Amino acid sequence: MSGNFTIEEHRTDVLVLGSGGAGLFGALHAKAANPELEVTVAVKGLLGKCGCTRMVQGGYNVALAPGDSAERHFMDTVDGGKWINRQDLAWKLVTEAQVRIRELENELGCFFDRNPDGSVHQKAFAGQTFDRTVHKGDLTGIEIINRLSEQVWARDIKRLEDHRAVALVPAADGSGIAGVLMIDMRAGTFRLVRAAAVLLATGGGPTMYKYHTPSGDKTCDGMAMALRAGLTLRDMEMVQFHPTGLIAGEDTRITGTIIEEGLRGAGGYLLDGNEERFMHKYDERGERATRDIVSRGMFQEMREGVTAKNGGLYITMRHLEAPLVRKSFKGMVERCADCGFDLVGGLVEVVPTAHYMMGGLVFEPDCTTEMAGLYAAGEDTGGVHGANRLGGNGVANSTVFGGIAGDSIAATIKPGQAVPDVDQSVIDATMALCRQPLDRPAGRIDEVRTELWDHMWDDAGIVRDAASLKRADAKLIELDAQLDTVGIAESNLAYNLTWHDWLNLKNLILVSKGIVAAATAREDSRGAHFRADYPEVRDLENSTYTVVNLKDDKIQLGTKPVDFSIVKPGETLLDTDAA
Amino acid sequence: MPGAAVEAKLWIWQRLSAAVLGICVIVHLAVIVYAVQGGLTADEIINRVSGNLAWFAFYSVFVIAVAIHAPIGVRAILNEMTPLRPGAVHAVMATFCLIILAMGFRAIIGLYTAGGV
Amino acid sequence: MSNSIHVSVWRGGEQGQFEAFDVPRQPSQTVLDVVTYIQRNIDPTLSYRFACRVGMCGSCAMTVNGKPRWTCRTHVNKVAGDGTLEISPLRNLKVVKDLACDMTDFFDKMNRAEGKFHPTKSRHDDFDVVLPDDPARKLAAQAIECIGCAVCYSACDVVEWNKDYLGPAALNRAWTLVNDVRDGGNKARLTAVSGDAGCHACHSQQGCVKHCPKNLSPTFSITGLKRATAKAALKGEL
Amino acid sequence: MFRGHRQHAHYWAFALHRIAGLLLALFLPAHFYVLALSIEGAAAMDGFIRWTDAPLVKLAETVLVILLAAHLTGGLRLMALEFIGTRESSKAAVAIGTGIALAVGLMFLLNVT
Repeated sequence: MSGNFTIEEHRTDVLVLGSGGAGLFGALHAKAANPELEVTVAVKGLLGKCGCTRMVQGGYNVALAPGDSAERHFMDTVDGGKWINRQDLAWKLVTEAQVRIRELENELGCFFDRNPDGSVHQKAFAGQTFDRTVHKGDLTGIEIINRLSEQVWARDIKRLEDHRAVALVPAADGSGIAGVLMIDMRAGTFRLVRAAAVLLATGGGPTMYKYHTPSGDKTCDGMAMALRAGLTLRDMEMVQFHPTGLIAGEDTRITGTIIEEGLRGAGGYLLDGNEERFMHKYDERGERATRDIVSRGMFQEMREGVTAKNGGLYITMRHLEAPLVRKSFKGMVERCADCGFDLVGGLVEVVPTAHYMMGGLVFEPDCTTEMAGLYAAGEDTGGVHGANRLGGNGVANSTVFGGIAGDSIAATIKPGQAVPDVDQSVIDATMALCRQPLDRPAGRIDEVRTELWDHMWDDAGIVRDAASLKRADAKLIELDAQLDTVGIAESNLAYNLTWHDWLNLKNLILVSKGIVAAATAREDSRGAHFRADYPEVRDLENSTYTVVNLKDDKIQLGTKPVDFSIVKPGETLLDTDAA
Repeated sequence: MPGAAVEAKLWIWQRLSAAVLGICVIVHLAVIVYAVQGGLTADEIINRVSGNLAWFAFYSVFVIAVAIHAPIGVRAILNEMTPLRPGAVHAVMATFCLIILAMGFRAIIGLYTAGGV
Repeated sequence: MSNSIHVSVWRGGEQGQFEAFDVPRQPSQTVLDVVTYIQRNIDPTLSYRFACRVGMCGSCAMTVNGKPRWTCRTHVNKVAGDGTLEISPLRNLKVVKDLACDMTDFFDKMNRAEGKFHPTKSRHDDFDVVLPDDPARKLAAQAIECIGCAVCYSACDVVEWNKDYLGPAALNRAWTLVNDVRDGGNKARLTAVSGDAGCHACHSQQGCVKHCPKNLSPTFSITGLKRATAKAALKGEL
Repeated sequence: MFRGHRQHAHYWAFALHRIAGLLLALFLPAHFYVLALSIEGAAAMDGFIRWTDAPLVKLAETVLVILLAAHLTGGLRLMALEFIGTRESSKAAVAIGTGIALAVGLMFLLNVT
């Protein structure tokens, strides 16, 4: 078996992990700033196809129109983030987005919807005081990623597709990063890519929850690698849930994927298992209440047990005019029909679904991190969105900071510059970790996955309290140990999905521990984080944020005061008369 | 890229000749259907065409259009479905074009001059 | 409805064979779910590719009962009326293993067709005014929503017969750019899409149109390219 | 021949168009040859040759007329797609084309016999 573990070595100047908006922008910017740099993009699947930028339906928040301003966008972002955002990052987001959107339109050729007069259309999106979301119908992400991918294909940018990163490898002398250990998934072999700079842009993806929206390849790999490398993550308790995800039964991949919010906006009803409305019990706005309130209301109903056959609730449009529904929500109607549901005249079973991780690696506005040579951007990072992310700020975040990372890298790294020697102990330890299941008889890792999903959902999800988090913590330790006893059947490791499922679970359990620790530490309710035992926002003026890192295989927890570097709670950047 | 222009021009010729052939074929079919009433004979054909400049011109156009159209079409088939190299296909098709022209005009001239014109 | 599906799944690479599985039938079950079930519950060594699960990424296309389809959005009832499924990798792409393909050629051809934007302005300029009703914009809009799933590429016989043929998706993308007033690359693009590897190889068999899960019409785009390249050829611009 | 991805009207239309075109191209030299020969023969013998009386020739000519009509209507399908820009992959057009081809052939057959 050891024959499978010869390591191939590969050297590049810049290694980008991930091919979503952040990764591809990083690669393009680095290459544009210095064409002499050898840039390599490594991705767990195919370039441009993995990750969630592609799945963006809503659009791209940016202040463009007269009457709107970066200040207003900033205030909406910080207000939505319940004041724990790192403000210099949020400011970078809103100002740089104004440049990035023009880059997307003018240099990449993105096809954004227009007003009848030919100007760019900006639609309304929840939680914002101005209609500022630039979009391409409800398929904005596909447009952005397609245009990015074709520019990458056109350039001399190396691609390592079907390559998953398993460790950030530091330099032997401790001077910073020296490369990344990867698995060439097609061959089932290890590959060490030595690089002067690494951009961590693998995306987050809260797929440890039973119901989740992200792309199936996303399993918090970046955050797990960062933790193992001793780096600090922040705001990990902040996991955003979308109120309506599809639920289609056991073993269905489509379960968890988003049923558009617009349906509730257009008058759709949420019904319990007895086909009765319930949302007015929780909020006078009923189904049109904000995401977090609707999610909690639904979660409560489900706990009370009046559910539909798969344990979820129903959304229905059947009381509305059928042709109108068919026309306004064509994509959704078709999607539901393809998996056997009638969105126009029937009931579609839905459930709140884990959507986005606001937390992630601590990073600077220039995308540098505590580890020299390691840069980070996108959902792998934390601090931009605070406690809650506005719809439309996600793709802005990944593209803005991806581009900045590329610029920073090109400003620092010289083509062909010497890469320090790697710390062999990290490589050995990581290989041992990855090989763990291969020496054991085959077992069912599915049971571990199901348990992880259930326990994170029940105890560390939409509603948490000290007791549930304690249960979750204990369960995670147990599951980690259980996973370590499960073997992988196959001696042929080429494109062995089950091996990768095992590695995915390993990462998800580790990052889940971070979530649970951070959620335990935050004893108030903010944004996406709701503690049943502390249901109020507490002490806004002295807000803190949580940080976690890994030491001797244990999660270390800390809290730090938020630096209100631009604006304090209760203040605004806006001219209050005009506002 | 000269290949690009060649293909684009062949496409134009193919469609132009097709348009011409479309008309020619309809006339041709109509004449055949009309002519075969009571049986098709060489005499009948000769009587119609011999010495008739209009028919001579019609069939000349017909043959030229076919000589353009058919080789371009067969060329695509050979390129796609046989291992022949593009150069060889080109040569074969040029020859095919000349053969059609030669044999076609031999027949037309034969008809036109038949009956001792 | 019988309560199980008899599934034949391709195993191996370019060379391989079908292997039979019985999968329990569920009310909401797509072909991707069937494949997932096999990997999770029957044979953990089965390889296949998927990402988004909802028809956005175009990773999970396979040949299902002889036809190329996106498997994440293909309900079993739609294709397995008689309770049997035959699942194999997409045609016309290299097979990595079992049901997973290598899409490199497909992506490369997108590039060779100049299927990329050639900017005429920069990030420091403002947005172009583009009327949504402009005929060219509408033509581009009709063809833009390709997810790059390679179903058309797999459905096309010309791709099989002519290894250099750029294929429906790449040519379709080129057509959207030909109609994009903001783009400055048409001279090179029309040359790139002309020729026997380009639009002129298409015979309007319309397998692409028939099978495109997004209901696009690459054939229509390709005929547009034929007209556009013809004009360019007559002007001596190719 | 008609594998899964080929099971639709436009593929059949393409196949018919191509087969008809190829057979016509192969037939052309023969057609010219027979024509030239019979004319020479007619002139030489100064009498008429009822060459369509031979059953084999009759059958061949009928098939050719059908092929000609099929190739013509198939060509019209292509030109409609390429120049009118018909987006709908209309099966009706294909069916009508095939229908016309058969009708013309039948007409020819009836007249000949």
